[in-house]
This record gives sequence, C-alpha cells and structure tokens, in this order.
Amino acid sequence: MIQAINSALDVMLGRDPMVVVMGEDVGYFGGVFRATQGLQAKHGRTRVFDTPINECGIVGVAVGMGAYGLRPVPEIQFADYIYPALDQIVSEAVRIRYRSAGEYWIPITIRSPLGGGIFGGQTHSQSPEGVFTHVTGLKTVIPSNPYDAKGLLIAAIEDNDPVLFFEPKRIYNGPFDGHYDRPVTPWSAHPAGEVPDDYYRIPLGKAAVAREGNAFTILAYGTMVHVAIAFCEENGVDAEVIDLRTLVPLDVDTITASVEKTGRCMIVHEATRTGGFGAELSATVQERCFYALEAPIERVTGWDTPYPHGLEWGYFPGPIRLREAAKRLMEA
Amino acid sequence: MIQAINSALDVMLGRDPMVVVMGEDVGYFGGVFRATQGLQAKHGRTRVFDTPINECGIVGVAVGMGAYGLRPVPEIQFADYIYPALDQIVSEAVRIRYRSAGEYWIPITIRSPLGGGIFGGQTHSQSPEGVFTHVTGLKTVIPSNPYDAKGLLIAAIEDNDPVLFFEPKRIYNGPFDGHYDRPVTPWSAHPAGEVPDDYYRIPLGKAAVAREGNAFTILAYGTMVHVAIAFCEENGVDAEVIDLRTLVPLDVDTITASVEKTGRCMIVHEATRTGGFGAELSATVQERCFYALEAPIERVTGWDTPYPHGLEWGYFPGPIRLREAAKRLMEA
Amino acid sequence: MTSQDGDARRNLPPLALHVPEPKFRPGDAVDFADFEMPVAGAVDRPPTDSASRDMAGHVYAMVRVLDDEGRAIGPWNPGLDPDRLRRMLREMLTVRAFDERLHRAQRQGKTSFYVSSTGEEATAIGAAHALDPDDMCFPSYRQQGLLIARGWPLADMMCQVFSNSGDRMKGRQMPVMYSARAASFFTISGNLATQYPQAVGWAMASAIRGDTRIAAAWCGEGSTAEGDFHSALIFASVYRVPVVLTITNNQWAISSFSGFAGGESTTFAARALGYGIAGLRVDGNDILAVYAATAWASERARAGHGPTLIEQFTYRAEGHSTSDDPSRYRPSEERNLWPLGDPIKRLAQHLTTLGEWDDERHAALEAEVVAEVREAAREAEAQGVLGDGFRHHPMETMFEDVFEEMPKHLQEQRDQMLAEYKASGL
Amino acid sequence: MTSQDGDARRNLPPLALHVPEPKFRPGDAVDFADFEMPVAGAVDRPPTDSASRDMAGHVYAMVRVLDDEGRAIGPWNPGLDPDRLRRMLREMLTVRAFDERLHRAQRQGKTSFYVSSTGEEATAIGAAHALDPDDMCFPSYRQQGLLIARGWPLADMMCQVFSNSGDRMKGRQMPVMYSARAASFFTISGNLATQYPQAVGWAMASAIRGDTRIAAAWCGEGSTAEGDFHSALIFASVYRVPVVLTITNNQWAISSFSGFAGGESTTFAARALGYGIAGLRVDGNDILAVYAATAWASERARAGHGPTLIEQFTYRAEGHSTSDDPSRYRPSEERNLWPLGDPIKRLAQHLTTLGEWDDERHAALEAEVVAEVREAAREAEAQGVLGDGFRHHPMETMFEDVFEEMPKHLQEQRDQMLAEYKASGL
Ligand SMILES: Cc1ncc(C[n+]2csc(CCOP(=O)(O)OP(=O)(O)O)c2C)c(N)n1
Ligand SMILES: Cc1ncc(C[n+]2csc(CCOP(=O)(O)OP(=O)(O)O)c2C)c(N)n1
Ligand SMILES: [Mg+2]
Ligand SMILES: [Mg+2]
Repeated sequence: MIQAINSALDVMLGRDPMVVVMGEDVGYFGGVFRATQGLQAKHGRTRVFDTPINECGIVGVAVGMGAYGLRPVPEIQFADYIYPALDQIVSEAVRIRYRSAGEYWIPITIRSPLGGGIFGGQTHSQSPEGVFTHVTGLKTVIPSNPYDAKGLLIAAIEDNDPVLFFEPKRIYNGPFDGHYDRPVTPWSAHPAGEVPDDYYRIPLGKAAVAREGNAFTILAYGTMVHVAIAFCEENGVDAEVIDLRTLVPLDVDTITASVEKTGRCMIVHEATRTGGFGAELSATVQERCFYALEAPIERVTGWDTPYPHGLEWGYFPGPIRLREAAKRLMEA
Repeated sequence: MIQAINSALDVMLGRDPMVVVMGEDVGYFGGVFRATQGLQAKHGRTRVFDTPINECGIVGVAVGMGAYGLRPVPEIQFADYIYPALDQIVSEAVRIRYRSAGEYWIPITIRSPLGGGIFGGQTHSQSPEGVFTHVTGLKTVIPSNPYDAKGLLIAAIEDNDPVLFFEPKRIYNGPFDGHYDRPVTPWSAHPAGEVPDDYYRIPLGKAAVAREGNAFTILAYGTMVHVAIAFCEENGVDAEVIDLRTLVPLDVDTITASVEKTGRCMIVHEATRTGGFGAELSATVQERCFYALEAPIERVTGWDTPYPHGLEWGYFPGPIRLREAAKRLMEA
Repeated sequence: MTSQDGDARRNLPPLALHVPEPKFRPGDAVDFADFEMPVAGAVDRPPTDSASRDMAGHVYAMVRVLDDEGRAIGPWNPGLDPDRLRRMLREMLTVRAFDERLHRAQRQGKTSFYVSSTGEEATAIGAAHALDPDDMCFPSYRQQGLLIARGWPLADMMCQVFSNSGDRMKGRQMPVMYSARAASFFTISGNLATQYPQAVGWAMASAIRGDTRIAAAWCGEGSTAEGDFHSALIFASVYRVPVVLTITNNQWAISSFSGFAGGESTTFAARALGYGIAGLRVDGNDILAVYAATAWASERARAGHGPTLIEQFTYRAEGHSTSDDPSRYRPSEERNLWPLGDPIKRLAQHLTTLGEWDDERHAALEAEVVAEVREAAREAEAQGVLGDGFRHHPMETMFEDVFEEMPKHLQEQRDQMLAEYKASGL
Repeated sequence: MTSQDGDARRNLPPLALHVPEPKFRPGDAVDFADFEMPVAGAVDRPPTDSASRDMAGHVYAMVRVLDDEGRAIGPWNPGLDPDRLRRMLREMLTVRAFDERLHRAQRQGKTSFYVSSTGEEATAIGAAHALDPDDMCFPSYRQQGLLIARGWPLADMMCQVFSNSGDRMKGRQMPVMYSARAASFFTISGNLATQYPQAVGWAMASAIRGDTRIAAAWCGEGSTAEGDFHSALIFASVYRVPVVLTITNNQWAISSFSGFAGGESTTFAARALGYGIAGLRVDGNDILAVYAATAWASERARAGHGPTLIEQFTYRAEGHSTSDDPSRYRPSEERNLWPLGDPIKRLAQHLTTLGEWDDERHAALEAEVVAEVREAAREAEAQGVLGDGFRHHPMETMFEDVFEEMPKHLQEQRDQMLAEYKASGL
C-alpha cells in the first residue's frame, strides 16, 4: 500500500504543478514509512521537502499555501502527533470557505499513518479518526488496500475541501487477518494489491461491499476490513462486510441497504469505544433501519484504554472478540 | 451560575493550599465572565493569576503543577480556544497516570465556557465536548444550574484525575427556555439558583432526573436541560428529562431505567450532530434498551455547520425542533 | 486529598513566583516621568540585506521619524510627498470615524460586538501604503485600517458588522471578521495568531511558484505568546520566506498588560533574534516610521533576504472591544498621558510643519469623513441590522459553503429545517 | 482543478524558496576543515544574576573547558575532584554499554524498539551531577544517562524496555519511556517537547509553595520547533521560573539536519534572547563544560534570577533509533570526523592528563561496566522479553490506572474481555 500511496503522490506531482508534498523527514529521506521515497529527487526540492517538527506549523503553512492556490499534501508522521495541529485543522482549514462565504478555500490533504498492531505503544498506535469525524467541513478517508489508497488519495488531492487521509500502517505491507502470530502476507498475493501506474480516481463518499453475505452486516474500515473478512472466512460466517472507505461524508445508502437485508449489524474499529466513529454508525443505523433490526447493534472496538505496548494484542479487537460478538448478535 | 462557580473556587482556594486558579484575564480583572472576580485580591497573586495567551502552555504548565502536587484549575477563556491545548490534554494530562503506572497523576480541572446563544459567532459558541468524550482517562462535566455547578466543580477539583468542566455560558445568568425573543429570567427565580455559601460536593458520574414523565425520555445536559423542560411544560408533554451532568463517566443506569420505562428516547445537544456525544448516547441506549424501544431514537442537535453569527437561532436546536422531533417520536 | 508534594530542603532559601503587575492600576496616579523617550532620527537604517545578528540593536531601540516638533528626520524618513501624507491622514481619520460610528451602533443594539483601533490607526494605514496593493494581508481583528487604505467600501464593511442581508459573509462571522479577496485581505479568524503561519505558508507558495507578491501578517503583542507565532517564525526562518510579520504592541491584551506576554524581560522585536531573522522596533504612532519600517521589510523580502519581524509600539486607547470595560483594570487617564501621543495629531502636526496643512482644513476633512461614514452607515443599515427579524440572509444559506458541494447529510438537514419551519407555520 | 493563483507582476524578479540542505549527503566527501573550533577557556563566566541582554555573546560563543590536550582551563572550569570525574566516566561508560546491549537485544527480537544516546552521554551525566538529586527532571527519550547517574537499577530499566513482568510500567509504554518517581525523573512522553511546559509548571509550583527544588528539562534541537517549546519559554520568562531548560543539539532529528529547526540562521541558545532569559551555548561533548553550565543555571534559578536556556552542542553518533538507518541520509564517516570528538575519550584524556587515569584502568573499568550490564540483562530477561507469550503483566491490568478508580464502563469492558477469553478457551 505504501507504493500505491507513493504512486498517487508521484502522479499528482507530475500532473499538477500546484501539488506540494511536505512533512517531517519526507524530503531527501522519503518519509519514515518510505511513502515519499524518490519524490524529492524526481520533482525537486521546492515541491517535496522536509519541515520543522511542528505539526501546527505544518498544517498552518499548508492552509496558507492552500489559500494561495497550491494543493499541499502535508504528512503528519503519526496520527498520534496530529493534536498540535488540531486548531489549524478545526478552526482554520475547515472553516475558511464557510467564514469567507466562499472567497477562500483550502484544498489540502493531510496524510497520516494511524492504528496499531506494530508494537508502537500508546504514541504510535492511535486511531483518532473519531475526533475528526465530529468536525464539520472536513472529509475523512481511510483506505483498506493499495488500489483504493491510490484512487482515493488522488481524489482527495483533487478535492477542493480539506481531506484527512489516514493510512492504516498495519497494512502498509500486506493485509492483516487479525492473527498477530502468523506471518505477514504481502499485497502481491491480494487482488487489490494490483495498482495501475497511471492516474485514476475513486470518488470520496462511496463505500464498497468488500464481501457479500446475509447473516449480518459488518461495518469496518482500514485494517479491520481484513480482520472482518478473515473472521468470516475462517469461521464460515455468511456476513456482509462493508468497507466504508470514506467516513465523512458517509455512504449511508450502501450501509442501510445492507442492514435492511441482513437485519443485524456489527461495527468494528480499532479506536477506543466511547464516542468513537462506531457510535455515529450505530446511531445512524438505528435511526435509518430501526424496523429492520433484529438484534442490538454490536460495537467491537478498542477498549477505553490507551494502546498498551506490551499488551497490544489484548487491546486490538481481533478474531476472538469478533467471534463472541457474532455469537451475541446471532443469538439475540 | 457565575457566582456559584466563583464560590466553588473561593471555597476550594480557602480549604486547600494546593489549589491554584489561572488563565487569561482571570487575575486582577476576574475573568471575562467574572468567574474569578475578587479571588486574586482575597487569595493572593500566586494563587490566582493571569497567564500568557497560550492555551497549550496554560494546560502544559498546569500538568506540571499537577505532577508537583498542586490542584490547578486553569481556565480556557472560551471552549472554542481549547484546541491549541488538545495535545497537552489528550497526550499528557490524561495519560500520565497510565503510562507511569500510577507513579504520577494530574489532578487538574480545566474550566471553560461553552455553547452559543449569545451572538458569539462561530468562535465563541462551540460545544466541543464530543471531541473530549472520546478521550479515555478524562472526565467531562457540564452543569445545568448554579447548585450543581458549585457542587460538581468542588468534586472535580478534589478529583485526582483530569476533569474538563464546561460551563454553558448561555445560562451563566439565568435558565433559558429556548425562546431567544423573551426576556432572560434570573437564577434567583429558580430553585437550583439557591447556592449554599459553604463546601458541598455533588459526585461526578451521577445524572439527575430533572423532570419526571412517561411519554418519552429526553437526555440532555447544560443549557438544553432547560430548553427541554420548557418545551415539555409549554406543550403539555409528559416527557422525562434526564440531566446527565457528567458525560464521562456516564450514569448509564439512570438513563436505561428511564428509557426502559418510557420506551422512547430523544437526545438533545447544541453541538453539531455527526459524531457528537449524542451518537454515543444513542448507541448506548440501543445497546442496553433495544427490546424496550418503540421508536427510533431521535437526535436533536446543532446542524453540521459552524455556529453562524447572524443566523444563530437557526442553528440552535430550539422549541420548534423539539416539537417536531417529539411528533416523530410519538407517531412512530 | 492526596498530595504529591515532597519535603522542601530546609537549608536553602525558599523559591518565590514572580507575577507581573502593570505600573498603574485604577486609583494609582499615572506618571510616565521615567519613560525614556527614544530620540527621533537616531536609529540607523541598515542595508536590507543585513544579517539578523548585525542589526541586533534595532530590536531594542525604536525607529522614530517624527520629532516633538513634527519634523521628519533621520535615515528612516521616507520622504513622502504631501499628497500621500494627506491621503494617509484622511484614511486614519476615516478609521477613527468608522470606529466611533460602529462602537455607537453596538451600544444602540444594532450589532453584538465591535472592536475599535483607536490610537493605533497608523500601524495599519502606514503599512498598507508601504506594501504593494496585491501583497497579501493576513490581519487580526484590529487592522480595519488596511481595508480602508485599500479603498474598500465602508458600507460593505458595515454590512458585515450588522450581519445583514448585504453582508457578503452571509451573517456567518462575528462583527469585524472581514474577508476581502479582491483587496488581497484574508478572512479574519477569531482564533488568535492562526493567521501568522498561514501568511508564512502563503508567502512560501508565492516563492515556490516564482511569483512576486509577498505576504504580511499582524497580531497583537498578547497573541505572540501563542504557539502559532512560534510556528510562523520557525518556518519563516527555515525557508527564508518573503513575509513581513508585524506585532502591534498596544500594551494590552484585554485586561492583561504586555508583561504577561514576556514584555517585562525584553522587547517583542527581540523575538526575531531567536530565529535569526531581521527585527525592527518602531514607534507605531509615528506613521512615517511605520511606513519606513514596512517598506524596508518588504524590500528585504522581495530581494530574497527573508522575513522581518516588526514591533509597532503603540497604545490601545479604547477598551479591548465593546464587551470590555478598561476602567476596571487600568486608570482612565493613562490613555491621555501616554507619551507617544496620537498618530493622527502627529501626522497633522507634521503636515502643518511642512506648511501643507492647517486647522481649518483639518476640521473640514474631519467633517467630510464623518459625513462619508454616516452615509455609508445609512446605506448599510438600510440592509438591516443584527436581530431585526428577517433582514438577514435566508436561514438555509447556513448550510452552504461548509463544503464546496453540499453533501447529502447537509442537504437532508437543510430540508429537515425547512420542513420543520413549514410545519410550524414559519 | 480550480486555482486561486493570481498573475505575477512581471516587472519584479521572481521569488524563490530556500530549502535547507546539510553540508554532506551520502556519497559526499566529509570535510570539516571550515569548522571553526571554539577556543577552550575563552568564554567568560558572567555573574549568575546577569541580565539576559548583557550576556548575549554567550548564546553565540561556546563554553569549552577541556582543550585539545585534555587540560581543563578557563573561568568555567568547575574544578571537580578526580573521584567525581571517575564517577562521571564510569557512568558514561555504563550508558554506552547499556545502549550497546539493548540495541543488540532489539536486533535479536527481544523488544520492538530502542534509542541509543551514543556520543551524547556527557549531556545527561554532566547535568545530573550539577543538579541536586531531588531536583525534578523532565527528560526526552535520550536522557537515560540521568537515571544511570542517579543510580537507578539497570535491570529495572531493562524490564521496561522488554515490557516484561518486571516492568513497573506494566508493559504500557514503548521501550525507553521510563518513569522513576523515586529518582525525581518524570514519565517520558512519546510526544516531542510536551515535557518542556510541564517542567516549567512543576517549577512554578515549587516557587508558589516556597519549596527549594528546581526543575530541569531536556529536548532535542529538532523538538525546539514545536509550539510547546515556545509555551515553556514564555511562561518561564513571564514568571521568572526556577527551571533549567536544555537543548541537546545533536544536529539531527531523525533524517532532518538542524537547519530544519532554524539552525542555519542562528544558534539554538539564541532563542533565549527573544524571551529575555539567560542563554548559554556549550560544547556538549565536554562534560566539564556541561557540568559548569548546568551548575551556573541551577545557581541562577535557586537565587531567584529565573530560567536559563542551555544549548548543548553534540553529535548523534548512531541512528535516531533502531528503526532508523542513517546511512540513507548522511555519510557514515561523518560520525568519526566530527571535530568535537567523543565525550568519553575526552574525559579519559583529561583524567590521564591529571595523572589520575591510564589505559589499563580504562580497560578494566570498561570490562567492569560491561559485566554489570550483562548481569542486569540476565536479571531482566529472566522476567521475560517482549512477545514471549505470557511473560508480561496479565491482560486485565490494561484497564488499571486509566482513572484512579476504575469506572463502571471500564470494569464492564475488563469483565467482557475476561469472559470472552474464557469462552475462547484462553
Ligand atoms: C486562541 C485564542 N485564545 C484566546 C482568545 C480570546 N481573546 C481574544 S482577543 C484577546 C487578547 C489579544 O490581545 P493582543 O494579542 O494584544 O491583541 P489586541 O487585542 O491588543 O489587539 C484574547 C485573549 C482568542 N480569541 N483566541
Ligand atoms: C509531536 C511529535 N511529532 C513527531 C514525532 C516523531 N519524532 C520522534 S523523534 C523525532 C525527531 C526528534 O529530533 P530531536 O528533537 O532533534 O531529538 P533527537 O532525537 O535528536 O534527540 C521525531 C520527528 C514525535 N515523537 N512527536
Ligand atoms: Mg495588545
Ligand atoms: Mg536532534
């Protein structure tokens, strides 16, 4: 997936002189996850460059660049470090079109790796999307595979509104079935691992049915899409897995169509439970599909604790938790 | 309510030499809402003082003071300005007990006025509680009247964990029935406007039944408690109004008892809808009361827009919106 | 209550916290006798490619052009012609009349809030003249002078203040939070100092694109404490960004004097030294000094020598805003005894010294701008004032511009609002 | 794609963005010939109550005590006795052996991550000796030397690195994020620079309470770009806080050289000038200079003269962490050609010059600390290493310490986890 992201940036730097890529260690070095490898050498030092270690500044200057007319793609090295930039995102980037009644707008795409499962401890594992999905004026995208990652990132860069593009780092190098004790399979073995070299877009705001099924609906995004699919396959569960891809704006139609069909719904995310995006999904599903629901909606999420380093597989909502939740869902 | 908050601070400054009160304009001047009026003169300049305009620093130094053993009560002048402090709250204050396995803890209470209805425009009206209720390790309190405000603030200051204490500024000087075109009634006319001079506590994590009823349950907090009660009274609606008081930890038992009784639930808050605390409430209620629910849970919230200055009464979830939601809820 | 406090070591003297206090509080006699008046014309004007460290003196001294007699002297004298000076004077008078009118309008209940710039008019007007008209401005809420100097229609600004049907910002922003793209004036934020890194970013973009336009930003001395200020200066320094960063040090941040922003220990211009960028300290009530410093900085930026931090030393003569009552925290007479005087009087005196002005023409000009402001107010008020029923943009416009294209959930919310209004007979 | 870009004015030269580049990249020949070696003993030692502005020279110069022959000279020579010097040497050697051992352990898969401080040992050890043992330390992840100088058990630190059953932090923190209250050592954060305002706050509290203990904080030069750095300095300046703030300028921040933190334009010590606080620039590989500067700053703080910002100029000899490969962005030989040498060798040379040390004793000491580290590693590894099944704290401990008392929702989640494990036969 990291190559797909690199390719999306490369394509956009090539197509549009207004695109600039910036962030801590993204220039000469190519980023701590190598997402920007080779881009500075190819596109030049004023198009792809390192920044001071100041997330507020990274987003703040990107906002100014956006107002000028560039399409900056700043990277926040880990999603855990996005908080110092929060004010420039929440009070500025996403408000400027509104407060100026359209005189100014900020076409920036903030990329950041999120999620755990790499023994990153509590400051390299967080999934803070729930903080941002509450922020109106902001689009939030979380891809689950290389093909989507490239198409969605290109669409995000071309979007004229601020987009937060979170990359699940656990699946940078291959899908993850939730069994931390098994060897990693590379993307090359996965159909969505095939990524065209050229430009293509996947529209923001459209979910994908990642697996069809009838027993119940699983709403997931990022890493958890693969965990959910693997769970179904390993347990012979006939669930439908929806890969949300974009959290805001949400593809409500795809969700409701599935829940209307299955009558049961499980929501899976790695972020902590209380107030996570799962709460919004649950509220939305019960508002729209109340009469179709045959059992309480299940939320399978990270516990309401920080992401503990040594105990991370106790925190991670893995196969055991999905199995037990599925039991409750089907027995209700 | 502003006097009740002043009294709570005064009482705690007097009882505990470890309490310090600080923030922009809180010292000599006594705060832009007068919450700290007279406290510097009474308790001295090193107990109650102005700070630089730097919310990150205000919370950051308060974290250090808390680690030392003080009980700082920093003020953020408006909740809209809390974002620069987010990292020190989310990554530091609430994590320190956990990451040090109890070696250090941060007994701070961050006070901040929130909410709209005073023509404050988009940067003096926000209700960002939904950003914080997703943050584990943090307690979030929003009082709805002077009596509660004092008792809860004292409990918050005495709590050994970080507490976010949001004060709905629309009801600083009197309850609000949701009709912006009517004169303000002062707290003196309200039973909860009577506040003892002395020390008392209201435990965190306990909701109050603000009004009993059977038709449906309204979950609310802060300003919206009064809007909800006024709505019931003006329309002869027999709804039960729960005043949450503490959002995290949430008093789930009081909520479920009411919804089990009424079978219907409306959630009301001023914050924007998507991903707001209402989503968590809705998800919790449907998980716990699924079989008791006779209609979809209704969320009546601020729209997913910034809080517009001139059009603020279009944004505010007032009597019209409650009435229409109640109709939907009862007709379902 | 558990304490984490340890035992102090008894053989050392106890530490103590220093909490700043301003010189004068209400009730104190105001006395500026020990104010050291910087000498006009005394500070040298370094070449615009000077190294930051070589001009360290400029962050502690104060550039002044106008002396006590109103003569323009010294190397910073920009030698502007009388017509230009009269234009500046007119614009300062317009700002003052505008502020007075809208302050009154707020008191009359026509809007919720207003911010005057009384006493500080020179900082914005002087800078506007030194910048090119298409240089991009990132102002705070106290730079209405920029718009006025760039000839922006007063009635348009007033409509914004009234959140009325003529408000191009559609009633969304608090009063004074203007936006004027056609005047290269950025949309003002209520969040302090956020415009600083944005200005730096805009100027970085201009440099990346090989453009010729530079950026300029303003913030108050209190706001320099914010992290955004630091962010801006770091980025400006690292990439040698063509940006002019101005601190309007009006000595007060609501009720807090500048000591709470670090002003007891050094000047605000001295911040520049920490970043290795050029710093200038200027008498902000001397419009020629303001002009000259801004012109120096803009020349430096255009020539590729990087950013300049300018401290404009001035005094906030009025309350912070209409929500404020300054007599609660500072003596009312401070305003009149303030040694650096009034920028309007000082420019008028200068023009008089030059033989280009007199009291009569001054009175006539004052009357003229007051009339102009009155006329603009009429025009604006005809389009509504805040709270007068339906003289604002339609409610459903609230849902526009959240995104470029309204997503489905906002369409649904808009439709719900309209349906609910209808059901309620509205 | 819509553009907001305007038309550039054609009669002005185009602007350009400066993007810093380090002197040497992989493939370049490393040559420090133009490095101006600061002269040992040349910088004066001002009184500890000097005004910031009066010691502006100290932020640009470099305090050095040890000259090329290993003699201690000049006014900053702290005159420490040989026993103390040998203790410092032993501690530096311990840190180096500790780092080597744990770096290896990570490579052997015994933990996820490790951070060495190789080449920078003097900055922590020297400071620890100059502070009182109960002065409160707010370190970054590269000050393991503080704990070692304060005599903290190595095995305890290693258990933390292994997240094993002996880890007092219960496996919750990434390796090297120690916490040691009994050593007045604050819990380390993964978020850069957050400890800076916290240290200032702790010291403010100490001053408010009339305590005698001061605080000290460390961060890397890259981290000085963060807003928290500015927050800390503003508060430290305003309240004249008794705190010693150290920047360990090891010239690299992961792959970014110090130019991306502003290092091309001035020194990091110069930041002090902007806040009107004392600033010192020190040869961080000269442990006597480190000691002397920290002692000066702590004396200043204790006497009520406020904070000091110290830049320790050093060089990060290893990669940023075990996740890093520095050969991708800098020449491998840079490390060896770096002119300020190795702090361990320099102190050993000094002791030898004094006639208090020789190669034999050095070799013996090295062997001794390596054995000590080996012993500690055995002890720690016996309590488990990361990922070896159930040699960590029980899973349900994950729910403890989120709050002081576990609230109901966490109890429910813990019970659910245990029930689900049980149902799954775990
Ligand atoms: C982030 C943030 N914090 C606090 C405030 C509240 N506030 C508005 S103006 C002000 C004082 C600013 O003073 P200064 O920067 O000196 O500017 P001046 O008003 O004097 O022009 C404060 C604290 C705010 N608007 N934004
Ligand atoms: C807020 C934040 N942003 C980014 C990072 C990622 N990060 C970890 S260490 C580091 C470099 C720090 O360099 P420096 O401050 O010079 O310290 P050094 O490692 O050289 O000791 C970065 C960017 C982080 N940990 N926290
Ligand atoms: Mg000011
Ligand atoms: Mg470094």
